[in-house]
Amino acid sequence: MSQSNRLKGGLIQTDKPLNFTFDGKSFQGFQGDTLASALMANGVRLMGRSFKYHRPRGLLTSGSEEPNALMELRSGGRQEPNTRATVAELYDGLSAQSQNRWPSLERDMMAINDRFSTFLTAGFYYKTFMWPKAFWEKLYEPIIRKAAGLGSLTGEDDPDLYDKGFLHCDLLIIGAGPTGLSAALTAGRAGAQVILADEDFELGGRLLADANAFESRSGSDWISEVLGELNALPNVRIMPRTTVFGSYDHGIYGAVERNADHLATPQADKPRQTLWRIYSKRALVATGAIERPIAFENNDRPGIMLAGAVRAFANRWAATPAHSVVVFGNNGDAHATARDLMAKGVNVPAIIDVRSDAPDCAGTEVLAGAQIVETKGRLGVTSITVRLANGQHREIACGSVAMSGGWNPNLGLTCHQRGRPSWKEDIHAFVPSSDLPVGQSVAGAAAGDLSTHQALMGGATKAVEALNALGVTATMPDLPEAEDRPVAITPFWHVKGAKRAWLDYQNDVTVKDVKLAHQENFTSVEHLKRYTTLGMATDQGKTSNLGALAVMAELTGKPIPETGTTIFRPPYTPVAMGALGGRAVGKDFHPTRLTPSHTWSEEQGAVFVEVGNWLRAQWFPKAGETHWRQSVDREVLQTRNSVGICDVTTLGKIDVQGADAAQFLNNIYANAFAKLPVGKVRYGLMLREDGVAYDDGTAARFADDHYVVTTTTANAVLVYRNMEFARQCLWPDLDVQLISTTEAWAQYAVAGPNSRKLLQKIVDPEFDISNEAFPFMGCAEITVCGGLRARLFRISFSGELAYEIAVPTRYGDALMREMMKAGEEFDVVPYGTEALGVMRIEKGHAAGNELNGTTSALNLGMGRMVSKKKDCIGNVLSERDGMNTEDAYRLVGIKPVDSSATVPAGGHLMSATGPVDAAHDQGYVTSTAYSPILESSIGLGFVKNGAERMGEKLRLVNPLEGQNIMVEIVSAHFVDPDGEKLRA
Amino acid sequence: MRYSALRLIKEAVTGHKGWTPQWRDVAPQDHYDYVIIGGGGHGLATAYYLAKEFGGARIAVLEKGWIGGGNVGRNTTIIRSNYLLDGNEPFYEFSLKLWEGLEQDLNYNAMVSQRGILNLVHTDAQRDAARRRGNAMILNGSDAELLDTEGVRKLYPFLNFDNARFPIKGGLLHRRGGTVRHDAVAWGYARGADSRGVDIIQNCEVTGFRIENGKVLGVETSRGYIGAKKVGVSVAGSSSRVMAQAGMRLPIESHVLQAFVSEGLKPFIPGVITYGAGHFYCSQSDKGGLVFGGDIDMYNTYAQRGNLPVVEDVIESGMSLIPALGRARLLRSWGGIMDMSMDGSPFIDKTHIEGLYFNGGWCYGGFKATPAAGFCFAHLLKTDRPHETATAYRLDRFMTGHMIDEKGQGAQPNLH
Amino acid sequence: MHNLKPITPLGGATPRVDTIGAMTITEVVDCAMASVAARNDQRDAVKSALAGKISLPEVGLSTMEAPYSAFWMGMDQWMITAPHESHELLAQEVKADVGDTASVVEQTDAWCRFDVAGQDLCDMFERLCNAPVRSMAAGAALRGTLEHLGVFLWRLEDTTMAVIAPRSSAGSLHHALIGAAKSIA
Amino acid sequence: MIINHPLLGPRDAQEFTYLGDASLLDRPDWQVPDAAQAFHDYLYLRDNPAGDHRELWFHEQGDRSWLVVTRNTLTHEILNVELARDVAKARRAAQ
Repeated sequence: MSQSNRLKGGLIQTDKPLNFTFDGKSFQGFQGDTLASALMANGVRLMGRSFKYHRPRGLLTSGSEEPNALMELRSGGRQEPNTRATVAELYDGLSAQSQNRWPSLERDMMAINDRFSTFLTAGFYYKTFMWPKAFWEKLYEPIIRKAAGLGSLTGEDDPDLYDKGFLHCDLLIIGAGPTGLSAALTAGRAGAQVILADEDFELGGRLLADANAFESRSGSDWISEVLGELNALPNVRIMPRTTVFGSYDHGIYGAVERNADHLATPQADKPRQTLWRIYSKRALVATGAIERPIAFENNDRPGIMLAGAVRAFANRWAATPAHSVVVFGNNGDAHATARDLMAKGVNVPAIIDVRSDAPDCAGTEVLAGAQIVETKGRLGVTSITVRLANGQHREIACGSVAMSGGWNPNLGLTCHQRGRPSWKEDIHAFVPSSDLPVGQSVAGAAAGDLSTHQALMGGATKAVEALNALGVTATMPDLPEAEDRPVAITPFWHVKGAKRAWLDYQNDVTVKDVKLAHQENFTSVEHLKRYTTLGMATDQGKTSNLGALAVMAELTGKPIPETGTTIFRPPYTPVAMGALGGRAVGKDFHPTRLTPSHTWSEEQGAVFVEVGNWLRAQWFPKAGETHWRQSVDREVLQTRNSVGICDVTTLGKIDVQGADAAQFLNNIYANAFAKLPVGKVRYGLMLREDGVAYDDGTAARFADDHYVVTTTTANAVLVYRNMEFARQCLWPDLDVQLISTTEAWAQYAVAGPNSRKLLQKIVDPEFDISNEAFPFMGCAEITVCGGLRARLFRISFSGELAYEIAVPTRYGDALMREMMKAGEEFDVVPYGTEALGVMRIEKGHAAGNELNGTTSALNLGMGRMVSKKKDCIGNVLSERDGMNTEDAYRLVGIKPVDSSATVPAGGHLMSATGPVDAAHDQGYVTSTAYSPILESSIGLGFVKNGAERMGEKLRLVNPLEGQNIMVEIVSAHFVDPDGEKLRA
Repeated sequence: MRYSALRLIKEAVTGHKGWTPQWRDVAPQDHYDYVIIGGGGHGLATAYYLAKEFGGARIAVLEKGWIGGGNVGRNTTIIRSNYLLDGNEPFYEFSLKLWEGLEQDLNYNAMVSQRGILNLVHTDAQRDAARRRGNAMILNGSDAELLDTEGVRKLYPFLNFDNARFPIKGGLLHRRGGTVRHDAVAWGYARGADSRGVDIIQNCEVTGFRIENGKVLGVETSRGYIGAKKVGVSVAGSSSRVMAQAGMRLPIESHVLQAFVSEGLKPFIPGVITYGAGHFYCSQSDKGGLVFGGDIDMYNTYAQRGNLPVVEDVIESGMSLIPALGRARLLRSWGGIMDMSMDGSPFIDKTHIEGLYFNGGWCYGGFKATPAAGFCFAHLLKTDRPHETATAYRLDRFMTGHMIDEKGQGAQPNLH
Repeated sequence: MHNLKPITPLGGATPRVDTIGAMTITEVVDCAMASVAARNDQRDAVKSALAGKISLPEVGLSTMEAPYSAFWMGMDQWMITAPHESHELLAQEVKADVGDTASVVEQTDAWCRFDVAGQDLCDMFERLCNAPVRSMAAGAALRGTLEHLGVFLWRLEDTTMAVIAPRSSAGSLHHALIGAAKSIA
Repeated sequence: MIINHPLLGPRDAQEFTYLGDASLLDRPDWQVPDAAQAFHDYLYLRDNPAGDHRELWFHEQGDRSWLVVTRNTLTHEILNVELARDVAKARRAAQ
């Protein structure tokens, strides 16, 4: 088929042909075409199927409000469902498929639904499918689900890149029709920072679609003049292919720029789309208006379109849906379509105008006071039946109906912050009311000013006002003489007596459905929408909501504005999720934090694990080790028997200085800190104000006015934040300064009986780190390796004689290598987080699994640490009765009676002989490990009154995995309970 | 009128002329035995169970707008009983059991669909926590299965297994969890309550309480004074506002939770999945839309709308879990106001004012609780005793130190 | 002198330089940093104590008086920088100047720094962060977020921006910078 | 949202961490006889107004100052922004 419906003229470039396919069939269009205009030019009317009844569907509109012509574009990971052909820019090689039909668009078996439409009324499913009970999920729902949806995803990963960015401007102008262009000209000349965004690839809006907007010049001529000037202004950013989709607080707008959707694939390393967050001081909504259909019998056949859309196809794209087009309307604007079509040589057999006083139109017959009462044509309209003013019927053959029920201002962005529009009687439509988002104004057709003259003037006037409010002087530009026809409209929503007259084309909501909703008391507009699914399709009711509202108003006897409007919600048009995801996908979902020994660990073949955003070495497999347990057991044993090294840089480190630093720590820790001597470290427990323990760590005192606090890896940010809160908000008079030094220092735990010997080879000889000179819980600023500044702490998480040593991070890699070399003679081993975990469980140290946000100091066995003699966060509320019951959880050790059994973390404890159910729960296991020292699986857990139950046997159940074993409650300190090793 | 396939056929052939209003619009009477404030899911369910289970009283539901217009009409439709703590799990399991018989009970197809809900785990610690939770669920009579990575892959092959920042290490599967057609829940309860004589009064805003000598006598409304023996407040995001009229301050903040739906897609996601490494959960409706959500917007608000950063956060999470989502489009976003409590758990309790009862603090867990919350609140209103599955939901629990803190976040409502 | 060999934030022995289109992204390691926070009511004292070295800038600004520079970090808090090679012990040096009027903390290795230079600087940064890059004058310094990272942005010149981010995230930051540079190249 | 920081000017709310009601500045005296009740009311009870709300925001990704922001919870309009430390100091001085 050659382009049988192509007309002369238009804004397409006929010297640039483009080949494309639709459902496997090859076609040709031109640069400047949309997929819709190219299909139309090729005589294709059938483009889709409706959702519920699978009725044949063709184009209704020429823009982003299109409900019918939805297609899948591209294939594989790039397959994009539900693409509106009206906004898909044609490119060479484009391949589109129809969707929601089987086996083909022409012969869709699901169209059988249409035969049963009398049963499938609004909400029918709420009234049936209830018996037998099991059948809903087994039978009915699977059938319904199979039919659900429109287009499909392939499930393959989207291969394209998406960018996100931020723009700032004085004035954001949304829409580049006559209103937006005139505003941009005004603001651009005034020197303001202007962004002009339009969803279309061609700027000009309705000027591109209307032949006679200006009195004495062509629209495109003026557009290029204006764009020429704007392009030359450095303060104006013109953004075609950019949909401003949402209005958010304080002048922030969301916009998506389609950088590469007009190409077969994006260029390498370039984004397919970009999400822009536009920070505007002022915004002007110049989004025009959307035409509304008229509901009449079988008004949904392909070829029945909005009149303005037919006009746009003819004028801009030189395409016509048919060679014979009937116009049906209730307003003067519909006549313009007839005139433009005739000027392009399209036959217009008649204008059917419901107004009894409709004016004549040269070149065609105007049937005043007439209505369309029936249409024919299985896959596209072939004829209509008209009821004339005198009651007689006349059948008119045609390939298309161009209908117009009037124009609705395009309100979306004006209502995103829950503003309610108001009713404008002269155009019979809702217009924005005064409760606009802050900084926003509206002009042109979007404000209900429908003539070109009003658009130009409105745009410029509102731009001047917006800039004046910012203190920028702007003046009105010279604007061309433009048409200023008054809106001549008689409200007309639906032809009475129709059996099936569509309101929502995609979701198949008809006038009858609205009547049924009313009958069943779903009269609130929100009930109407939810009960009938009106306006819930991909077009969000842009062409359907008002018509349904008008029908409901008729039924309730209330005026339309009292009947209400549904709420406009972002996005204005559907936005690709990829654009909202941006670059934060795959491995880049979150930043990755690497430890100072990362490179070295990689060289050792370490297995890494995600700990928050950090990657930490989990264990270091050696040749011959086939199971992670072998590596971990080895690391534990070698550490406990000699010495091991672990990168603990990830622990939070907060530098606390100031004259009142000691007092400050006293306030934020549950235990006392004021009297900690310089050169000493103390374990500290932090409570939330509700008395629950939330973090622990150490504080080392380097000077009277200088501490370094450590936190757990997970809570580093939270603790730092809370300390700032305490400093600025709770004790603002204290002299304290805080800063994080987590990343400034590479810190390693050196643990095991030979740790001192190893460190003595590293630490410069002038520093005595003997047990006497540098006892347990000591800290000092030292130098290592011949003069590098370092910090040494004698603290232990493993229960061994142990130290933590810190150097400036850039030297962390080198220090690790030096220590490994120095430790060769002791058979030093690097250990990862698994071995770290095993050793802390063996030692009975609480960690994240125990500090789970519900456990108090009492639960953790540290109740006595909470000072009652000072003001500290959490001590008052920790005394509440419910947190101090006799059977309160206590941290205990758990050992299987049969040492070959494995203790599951997350298992629940029951009495040895009693019932196994929630009511008899005695506690739960928090952390488990295999202890190579004890040669047994062990665990930590919380048991009711556990401190008094040492030696008791309990039943540990894990019904989730079918486990049920006997365990013994023991001290949590499995190894070295008296701490002799630590102090050795 | 009873609904059935037969009835549908009969109406179809007679032009659907016989369908009657699903509930009546009535004018308020002067006095009721029970006035329920709030015509959302909870309020309507409360009225329904009061009328059905505890019989014989004069009951009114007062709704300031249109029924079902609050969170029951703007949630992500998930039902589940996968809670950890003793104070919660029996209640939610009771609720799930009520869901399982709801349609037959109400004679209304709310499309209760037990498609399974899968909580993904990404770390060993998460797996430990999932095991503890799964065991608690089973010990409370619910169901749970612990899946490994391969088990997850079988159900959801298109998740990001190979290039993930936070690899999927398994998941806790709760097969009886699923989704429900949310609006239908409100309408079904409304219809059921209405047919048992409950007056559902729309466009009737409560503007004050009449309280004398520590006892509530009735409520002032935009449609005049209405006397009541007992008043139950069940107004979700408006809890603080309404209870302030009775002079009470609550351990509640109001926050907005955004929810999202994609364009309709052919079946893609069979059940409900929640991401353990980002803020994202998702299911697919019977119409084909992906219904998803994530975190709240973090600041106190009564504006039923959110901001872009959370939209991005949720979709970044979604994209990182399901890379194929890039080609699907976001169709609509909306926001509901959540009554976030100080420990993330709700209240069903008497107040210190005689005759005034409170049901609230549901955070974003209110929808799944609808049947049990209605049942238990009705039980409390009728008997003055908490239902056995709702004994922990006391207003004074922060004074006594009996918090029910599933997430372990403490008195920070926006983190629950 | 110790013999420990430093590595760069990206893990290399020498700093990395990437040129993409008009943009050059340089890993900067020769930058010692020390934070200075005035003790209560000592702001003026700190300023005069440091007057011989560097004048401390006002909110949102920086000062550059070779070999020292300083930028504003927060209320009564500044970051002082100097070449690492000659001022590795900058914190000690500064502390000696300010005494008890301020808390001084070595910050050198807490951060990684990339200097991004080229005429498309603004195009590149508006894809990365919400800072109003087009209105940031040379010398302006602010702290904000960039691809989920907390960073300092320091406009050294019209066409040069220093990005200073937590050192452990250097790889992720670099990846983001490269991605944005390619996007606009 | 955009918060007009008293030192830095307009900054995106994304850089901030939200805490909640500014009454959290008014931490009770731990030694009063009814301290438990006072701390309960301080920590748990909220006015939660639909209207102007004084609340604490932390400029975590900025200058790390805590701010008291007065914001309308119905419209999100921000009416006033103060440094929390100044507010807290003023209250202490007033006591």
